[in-house]
Amino acid sequence: MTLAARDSDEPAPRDTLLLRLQGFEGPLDLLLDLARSQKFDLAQISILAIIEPYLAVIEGARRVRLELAADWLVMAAWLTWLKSRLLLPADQKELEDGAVAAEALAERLRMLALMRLLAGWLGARPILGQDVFARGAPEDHTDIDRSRLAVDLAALVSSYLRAASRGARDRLYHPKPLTLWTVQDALRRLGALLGSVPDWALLELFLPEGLADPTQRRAALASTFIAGLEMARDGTARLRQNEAFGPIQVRAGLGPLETGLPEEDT
Amino acid sequence: MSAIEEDWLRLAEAMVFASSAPVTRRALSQILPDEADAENVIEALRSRYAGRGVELVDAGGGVQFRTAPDLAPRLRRVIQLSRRLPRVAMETLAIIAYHQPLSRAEIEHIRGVALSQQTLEALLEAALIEPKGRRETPGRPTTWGTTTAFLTQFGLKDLRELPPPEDLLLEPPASGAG
Amino acid sequence: MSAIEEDWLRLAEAMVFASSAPVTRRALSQILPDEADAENVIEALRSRYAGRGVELVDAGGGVQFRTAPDLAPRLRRVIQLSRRLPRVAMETLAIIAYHQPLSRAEIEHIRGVALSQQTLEALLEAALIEPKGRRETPGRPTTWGTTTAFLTQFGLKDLRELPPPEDLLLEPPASGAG
Repeated sequence: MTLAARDSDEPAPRDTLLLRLQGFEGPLDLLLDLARSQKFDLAQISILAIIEPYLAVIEGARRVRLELAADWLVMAAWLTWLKSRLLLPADQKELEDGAVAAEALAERLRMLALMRLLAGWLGARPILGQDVFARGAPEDHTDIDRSRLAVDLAALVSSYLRAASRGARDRLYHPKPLTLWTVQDALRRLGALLGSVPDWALLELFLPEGLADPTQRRAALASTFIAGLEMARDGTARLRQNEAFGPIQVRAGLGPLETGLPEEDT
Repeated sequence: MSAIEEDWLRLAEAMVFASSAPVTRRALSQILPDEADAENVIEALRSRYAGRGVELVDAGGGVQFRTAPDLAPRLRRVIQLSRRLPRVAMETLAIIAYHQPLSRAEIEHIRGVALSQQTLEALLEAALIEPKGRRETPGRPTTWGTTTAFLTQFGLKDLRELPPPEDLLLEPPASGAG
Repeated sequence: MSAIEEDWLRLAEAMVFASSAPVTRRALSQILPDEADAENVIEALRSRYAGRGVELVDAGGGVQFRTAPDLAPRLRRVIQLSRRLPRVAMETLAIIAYHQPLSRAEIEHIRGVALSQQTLEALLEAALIEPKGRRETPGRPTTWGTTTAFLTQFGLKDLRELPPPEDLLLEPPASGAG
């Protein structure tokens, strides 16, 4: 139904030879046509039997036009090689090689023939739009409601995170302020606590509570010491240190009026 | 008037079915044999389909098959397509939700990029945000906040249900303190 | 099996009639009442339309009303025809249908000639084939397969309806068919 339309048994005059060749889609197409025109059973295509007519067609076409497409000539050369292997093998191995190659080609021709038959089978079906027709004016009973939003809290929160972290990246750099115990803080604390202490006490006892960080602790100690010096200067506190690098002690002074020299000030 | 042959009915039925537009009596006459009267064939076809799921109706100077009117509501399928908010809109909405009321310039400051009119309009159209008055600063910018519809949409009782930034492991924004 | 109610038949008829594409049994079940069996309703509808100008056929995974094939010669004169695929395209389509998924190089190996851009475009435009992913071999070639539209167009329920190769070979080769 597909290929049989092309009859190949009429003797071809030279000028129509090329035209005929152009009617084929490549060497495989021509080979299949030759195989079918010799009424081979598809299952047993004899490659040897179609080599001769193929070479004859190509030779005829070349006499008309030299510039024959390369793939036709490549196939011709390959078939000539195959023929020599099949007819005049130098040894057993060559014969086997030839048989394998011939079988591979026969298999390709069988597959191509099968696909032609399938194409014909498909084409013979009642094709929609060609032979049978569907409803020309279909009705659509579908309403599409796009009003609903697909959102959830997780998406909102993650969007916020994304926006905020990007915003933070783009912002100017602000160093994080250190929360250190200032001299003012120490003056306030020392002034408040010193009155209630009757005797000499270690200066360290007047540090604020809960200073875990060593830096903060040392800063607070320094601030408290400066506050102590400040208060000793106006007489509200007295300081003493018994030896170099020894502990510093503090007690309440005699009052702001007595602005004389501090008793101890190392 | 000759009897209506089944073949004519089949042909008319197929033609009306397959045509994309109503079929006129004249067009029908052209494929029916000469002895067939198009009008009679149409009426025979109409009565064959009477009471069925599909009916032959007059339309646009010809005839056409249409779904029986009583069935149309039962055939109607409503497909709900959930629209996703674009990423930019979602981020903007989130910032407004957390910092409201705030002006457009403030949104842009937090996001670090300019805010398109389109995004703002999309949020307004979805009724998720609304103007919350003007700020008494130079330029008197409009400030924005979220709506009740926003709360409904996200299943929130009130704005305090939003997880606080600290819970999101966000460092407190340095400039946000003010 | 409960009796088929006229109402179900009308509903199914209207739904299949209205659609331009095959209607699946599942879609039909959704609008039919729970006690109705879609398969039974389809069969009842099919027998009601048997021999008429419009028939119920299986195609592309569902059912569809189509004009009766015997009316084709007369309908072709009045109904707009879709474009017929050239022989090359039909062969290529047959190869893809049988061997899918397969690459362009594999198609070319079977046909023995290069696949033209024109053929590929014609098949794609008619939505008969579609890419089916890439093969994990050197060059990662795209592989091709047939679509649901292919089944619909050729009136196939599914790909298993394609005849097995042995059956094709049983036909007398090249004789009477030409």
